[in-house]
Amino acid sequence: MSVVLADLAYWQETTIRLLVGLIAVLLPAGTLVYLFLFKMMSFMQSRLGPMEAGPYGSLQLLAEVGKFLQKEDILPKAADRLIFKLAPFVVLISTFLLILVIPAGPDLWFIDVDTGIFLGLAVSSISVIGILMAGWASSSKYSLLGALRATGQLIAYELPMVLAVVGVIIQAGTLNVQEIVMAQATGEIFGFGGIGNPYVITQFVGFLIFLIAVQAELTQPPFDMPVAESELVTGYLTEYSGLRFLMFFIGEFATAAIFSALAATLFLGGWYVPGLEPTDNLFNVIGPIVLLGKMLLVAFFIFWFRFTYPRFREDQLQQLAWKVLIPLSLVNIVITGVLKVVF
Amino acid sequence: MSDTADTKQMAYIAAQAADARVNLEIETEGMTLNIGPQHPATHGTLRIVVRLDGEQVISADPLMGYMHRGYEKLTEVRTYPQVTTLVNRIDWLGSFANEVPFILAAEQLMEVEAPPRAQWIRTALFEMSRIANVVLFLGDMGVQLGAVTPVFFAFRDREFILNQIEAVTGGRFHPNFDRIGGLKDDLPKGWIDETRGVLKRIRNFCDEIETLVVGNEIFQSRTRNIGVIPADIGLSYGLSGANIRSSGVDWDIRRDGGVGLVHNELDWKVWTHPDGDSFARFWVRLQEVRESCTMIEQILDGIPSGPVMAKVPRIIKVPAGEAYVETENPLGVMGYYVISKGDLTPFRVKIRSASFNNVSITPWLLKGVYVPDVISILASLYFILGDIDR
Amino acid sequence: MIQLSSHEETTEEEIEIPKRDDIREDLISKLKDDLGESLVATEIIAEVDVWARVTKEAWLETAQILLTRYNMKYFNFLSAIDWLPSPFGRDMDAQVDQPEPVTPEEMTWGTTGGETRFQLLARVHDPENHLGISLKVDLEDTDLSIESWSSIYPGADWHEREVSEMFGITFLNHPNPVKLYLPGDFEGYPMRKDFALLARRIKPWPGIVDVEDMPGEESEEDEVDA
Amino acid sequence: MRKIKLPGLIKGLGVTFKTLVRTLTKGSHTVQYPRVKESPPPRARGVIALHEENCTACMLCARECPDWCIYIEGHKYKAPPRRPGGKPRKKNALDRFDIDFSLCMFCGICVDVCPFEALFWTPEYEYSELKIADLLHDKTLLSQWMETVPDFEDYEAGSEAKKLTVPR
Repeated sequence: MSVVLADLAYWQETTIRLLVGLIAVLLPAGTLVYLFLFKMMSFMQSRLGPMEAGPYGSLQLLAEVGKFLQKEDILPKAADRLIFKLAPFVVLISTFLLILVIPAGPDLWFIDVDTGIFLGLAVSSISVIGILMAGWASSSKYSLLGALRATGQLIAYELPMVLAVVGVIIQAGTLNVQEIVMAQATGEIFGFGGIGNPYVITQFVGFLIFLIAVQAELTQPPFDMPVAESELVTGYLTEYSGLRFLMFFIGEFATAAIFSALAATLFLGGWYVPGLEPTDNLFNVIGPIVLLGKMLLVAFFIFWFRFTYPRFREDQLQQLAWKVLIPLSLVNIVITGVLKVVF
Repeated sequence: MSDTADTKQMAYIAAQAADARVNLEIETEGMTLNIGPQHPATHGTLRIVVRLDGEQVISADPLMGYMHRGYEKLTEVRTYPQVTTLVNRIDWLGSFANEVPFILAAEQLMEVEAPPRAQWIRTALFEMSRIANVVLFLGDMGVQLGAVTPVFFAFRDREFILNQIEAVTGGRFHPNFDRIGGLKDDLPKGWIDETRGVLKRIRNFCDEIETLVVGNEIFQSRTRNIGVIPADIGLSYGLSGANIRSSGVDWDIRRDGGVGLVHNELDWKVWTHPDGDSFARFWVRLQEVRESCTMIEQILDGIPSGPVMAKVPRIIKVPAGEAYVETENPLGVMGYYVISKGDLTPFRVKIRSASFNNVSITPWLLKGVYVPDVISILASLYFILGDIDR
Repeated sequence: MIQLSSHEETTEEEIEIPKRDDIREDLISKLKDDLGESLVATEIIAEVDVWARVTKEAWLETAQILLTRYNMKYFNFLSAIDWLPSPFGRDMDAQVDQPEPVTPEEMTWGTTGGETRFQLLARVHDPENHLGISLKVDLEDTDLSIESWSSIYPGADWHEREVSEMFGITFLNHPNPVKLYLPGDFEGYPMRKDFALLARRIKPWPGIVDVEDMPGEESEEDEVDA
Repeated sequence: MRKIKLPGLIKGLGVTFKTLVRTLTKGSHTVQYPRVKESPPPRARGVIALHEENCTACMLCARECPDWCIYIEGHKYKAPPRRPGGKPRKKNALDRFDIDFSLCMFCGICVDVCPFEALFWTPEYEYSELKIADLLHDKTLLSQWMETVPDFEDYEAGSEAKKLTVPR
């Protein structure tokens, strides 16, 4: 994008960046909601899901958004008004910041920083603050419990996620996301370079840990304790309605989309498809589509787990994180490091 | 219920109590959480006030009455045929089963007996209402633990059972089909064959649930050794049905002294489980659905021909006397203590509903568990609000 | 388990003999030994059910004995009966809001008889031998209180709370004597017979109307063609 | 062949995936209601139909109704004699027959007790109203439901029940 935008005025560039950013957040989020939440879930439950709005219910999302916009914006009397109103924005900000680091083609990116992946994982944690704000400000016990659970959970799962990525970083030898993609595109597995080196093969354990951690990070079942409907009503979302709830909702699914994209970028080769030269200008056109496809593949698994599994208990979740995932990812790092030195 | 598990539970409770004491000593303030009356997990309007320390329950106090409809009072002004329209709203998921014990009690007082064909069809419908009821439990338990899919499977397959019940009785939820001295009507043509097909679906559903829920390691870790009820305590609280059978008590009224239904002429098995935890309660119910399918299949093969109604007067006056009849309903033992004074209406009807007793153990059971387990224990006890509040 | 006596075995017409129920007879005779004077009345319907009425003082003791000596581990239910004939009847002719209460008929009692308006009714069960017994106890109008069973059968807790709010009977030594169903400030005892069922009072019975002659036409014949 | 024991987590995924494929290939179990309608069985208790000619305003249904939701008014009149020269017969005329479906709990007692075959169940179920007062169905509306009353079904083998016919 930087190349394309080189000879535009600053305000034009900013406007385009803003629009592309909005599309990049909302389009995958909408796709996920329609494709998985509406349709796949319905099919897995022997029903059709929304069918009335648009062909095959494809415009249902617009109807939903319209519905949320019409709803009364309820502010609990005892709520901390400022923080209550601010919380959804904080969650959304984290989502928007996260998209910055993911490249969609050899020249398509928002920012190109050398510590890209580090930045991405760091900003993804901002949402915890938003959730904690929401839970605290709602002045509801369910919200508070949900927010505290969310905090505990996100802290616990941030760690295995980062550690799982460390394996990739060691193998790629860089923190720059674009270069990680390039490393996968040009790499070879034990001398065979036909399909590049998507790290899902060499970093399979890391990929699994990353997926589980993402699942928990997104508070999707089986790790949905923070919103656990049957226990905490909807956790930190309990007191939210209308537009503010919609923002949380967008934040949730946009984050799901972006984390899937991140997983696709780190482990499945990102915008690259084997057989073509990675610097080919063609990728600036098909790159986003390839990335979207790979993202959907990862998201399919995330949502498949979501619709199949019951949830853990909070203590079981913590045990899984600290006793299984973190040791496992440490072992993974050690092995990766050793192999890196050997080969 | 083995001794070791019992001691474990006791030790667990003692440890929790000690923890709670320590925490109180260092003056952490507890929190009171109102679960209900409107809460996604209470399927109805049960309210549980739990006192929490962190996420651990110090004490739980269920409050009911949000749905009390005063059926015991209402029966006193309704004629015997009118009472069945009331009582099938007690446990609305297995409503035909609610009518049966009342009708049997009235029959016992009137000293009439339904003709064999009526008894067989009655038993078939009785078991079908059990399936309709428990199938929903099997799905609902998943949803309480956060798995959304099983409940849709349950609704999907329960529909077929309800269709079959509707084809005979005319009502999906409130059949009002049982009459003193027999049944309102006979089976429609083709029903038996259709029901066989439906039972296959139910068995298939049971298999699906077995892989999707029972076999799931997360489900097991959430339910095993959670909410353990020792047999003796369960009995003294009056727990019944699958709740007590999953504590290892081999007691099923259908087999042991049930009157008026033909279970004893069928070949079936009473399932028990030694553990007494949430998982056992789920597992026993799953097996019971399968067993019900077996029973209905045998009934379909063996329905005798004949009339479905004994000779009873058109205006029913039940002779003075008292009778208590209980049956093994989907939720547990349901009984009616009917006092008649020879009038058109009963003088007093005491409705002994299963859920009321089953839930009365919760203050004991919920001590020291975590909030998520409150939900899973309540779900595994399986109550219907109408059955608690009557 | 039932041992027929030699007298019955030799009788020709076995159908004529009233059925004997040795298990329940046995239970009652043992109870008589254990409770003595406290056992006021008993009744057996052969192979169906058995009732016993005890004195108020022996209420708690009866539960203890049944639990420990007769293996009646299973608590079935506990309730009460108001034997007052309803002053309102079936409320079928309630045309006005507050009709004069009908003079109550004489009070009659059911199985095992009775002496007072309120009786407590409880049932316990032996889950191994499949034998249940219904127990009754008289409660004087002047003193509607009785020992709580909840120390022996914890399950009686809720049942007693229900009875206490519905009939106004006090249970002594109850661990948590608060209302179960009704709101805390509810007045009156709904299950008592003299508590009017308002749902039946606020609306006239549609069945009260009868088909009558048009005004001006006198009725000549009684029969009506279908 | 020895079956490899898969973890339950993975087998569970199989169940949902199978259902996904089945729904995609064989269609769903649900129907799109206002466009596709399921037909309830003939015995289904949807709404009560009144065969007005048979009703004698005997009040039995109104009296047996547990909810008190049937309102009947009638009067007596003298019908012309059957045979010339005979006495005029006295008959009941039905002035009003209302069923309040907002109160009705669909128990079917009125249909059962009717001695003159004037009341019937029909499986028709689409009669919801926006105002609760509109659920009071009067004589005319109840008679219109008569068209939707299906014939009684045959009985299953071994039955001794007599099949009734619906008066048309």
